[in-house]
Amino acid sequence: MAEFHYFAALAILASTAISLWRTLKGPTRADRMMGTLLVGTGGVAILVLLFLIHGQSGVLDVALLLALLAAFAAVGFVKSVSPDGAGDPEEEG
Amino acid sequence: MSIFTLTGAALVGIGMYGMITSRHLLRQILAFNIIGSGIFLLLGALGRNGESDPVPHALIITGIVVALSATALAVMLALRLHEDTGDTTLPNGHDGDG
Amino acid sequence: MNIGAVFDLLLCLLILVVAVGAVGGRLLFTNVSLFVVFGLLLALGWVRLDAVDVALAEAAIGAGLTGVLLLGAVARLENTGSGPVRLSPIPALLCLTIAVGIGGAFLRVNDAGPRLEPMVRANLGEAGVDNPVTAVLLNFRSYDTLLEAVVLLIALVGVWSLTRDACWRQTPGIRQHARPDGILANFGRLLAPFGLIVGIYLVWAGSEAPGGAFQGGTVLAAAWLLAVMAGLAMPPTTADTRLRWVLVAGPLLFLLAGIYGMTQGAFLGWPPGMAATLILAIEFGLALSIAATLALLVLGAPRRVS
Amino acid sequence: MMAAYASAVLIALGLIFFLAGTLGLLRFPDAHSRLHALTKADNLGLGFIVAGAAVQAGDVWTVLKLLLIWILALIASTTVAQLIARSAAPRNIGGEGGGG
Repeated sequence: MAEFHYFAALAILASTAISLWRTLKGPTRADRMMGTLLVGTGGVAILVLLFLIHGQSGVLDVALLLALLAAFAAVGFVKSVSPDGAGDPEEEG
Repeated sequence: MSIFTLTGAALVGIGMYGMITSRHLLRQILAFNIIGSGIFLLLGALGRNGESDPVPHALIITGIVVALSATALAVMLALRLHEDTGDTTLPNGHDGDG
Repeated sequence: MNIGAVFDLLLCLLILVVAVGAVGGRLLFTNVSLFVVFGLLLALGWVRLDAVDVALAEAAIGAGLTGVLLLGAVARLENTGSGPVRLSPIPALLCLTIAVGIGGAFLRVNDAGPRLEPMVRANLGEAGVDNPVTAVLLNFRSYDTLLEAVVLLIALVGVWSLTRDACWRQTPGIRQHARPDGILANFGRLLAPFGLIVGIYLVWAGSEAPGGAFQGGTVLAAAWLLAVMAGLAMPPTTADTRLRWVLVAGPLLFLLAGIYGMTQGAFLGWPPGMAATLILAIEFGLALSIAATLALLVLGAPRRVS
Repeated sequence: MMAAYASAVLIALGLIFFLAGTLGLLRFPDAHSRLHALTKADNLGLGFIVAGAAVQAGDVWTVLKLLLIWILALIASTTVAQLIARSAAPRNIGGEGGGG
């Protein structure tokens, strides 16, 4: 079973690696962000699989923390695109 | 786990290269952080042939937090320099060479 | 070659590729994006190295707080020319030599040398906590941790000292704003309390499982920053007395506990019966101060929007 | 044994969605359709993998934590997708490089 979990983790890692192409190539900032965000979700999924492999409950805490901090970083990404770097894309002007 | 040792060593090299060749302060800050991460990895992968060793782990956690505070200070210095002079690079060394 | 080793190999390769992109990429925004990915991948690496405590710290700080700090800076530095990074052979050769030298040296000592792990395990019974990393941080090597908490404060003093006179006594950083009741504001309302719970849980768990004041404090900082970024909370001004007490509370409590230890035998030496209580009290005090300090470090010196 | 098979099937489904997400991100023609593909795929992909782990879990606490991880990712990606869609709206599309 561990073999299969490793295989799954490997496949997700490879697929997120490929999605980094979007971060590199763009063309818009939104595309670059999407590439990064997919790596974040992929990282959480890999951690869940590593939890099954290693069997330590702490690994699940890392997954939880990463899910939370990825959301936080995503807000940072979105804000950095606004004109003064502190705004909200929903605001007018 | 020698692969992580090699990765750590390579990260130190990559970070140093970035530090030497890029003039933009923000890239230099990134490079500095990559050197730091490489050193943490060298330390964390050291002598891993049995139980994992809590002493280097504690040191690395301390190091990560200190790296963040140093990064914050460096970023704020760069921002202030940019506000005052409009530059994002340090003045060239051999201008005032004496 | 088993499949676990293949996973580690791909992970390490990716870490290196992302690091190259973070220093060599043409756009600052891409550099910083890749640096966030770099932190995330390193956290996976720490899990593979059986260092879950470190993985927590790296995920929270490397991929979270540092990312937001740098993204804020990118937004302000973006328009400036930065010149393409070119490959220069001499520095490249120099760095390659150094990397090969370090790698070789570390590979030679990897299997040798005394290890401290048996000593930690032998004394864990008297440490007051079951998590060996917390035992090292807050008992066996508590000097380091006390001084580290002070280093954080000094860094904040450094950042604040960059404030212009006209901006002093204002709120740190530039004013964050968001549409009231917009998506971002509601996101903050939902996520910030969640971060608060996870942060407190991590501090609490640190005694027996991976976690502790640094990881928990970082999550608390992120939760508060999220509320600030979503326009829900206003940071206190740099002159706020209550804020200053929060900043020094952790180190002060640590120091007082250390002096109490001195009356019982040694500075920062916890009497075995008291160790668990003292460590838990210090953990919560430190987590509060670390959270406030880290969040203020990310926000930076008070600035006016130009 | 049943649980192990169910888990494997769920994880395999999760994999397919992750791969589909990556494919969409690379192949779709514009930012908005890429965003659409991405959020669907990574939510479901993570959901199936979390479900695959949950059917193997030994205690309620683990299941609860797994569920929490998925809900968190779900809320985050939905919100962030909307915000990114706003920032990718036509008036901001020129935000590449030194512009803006």
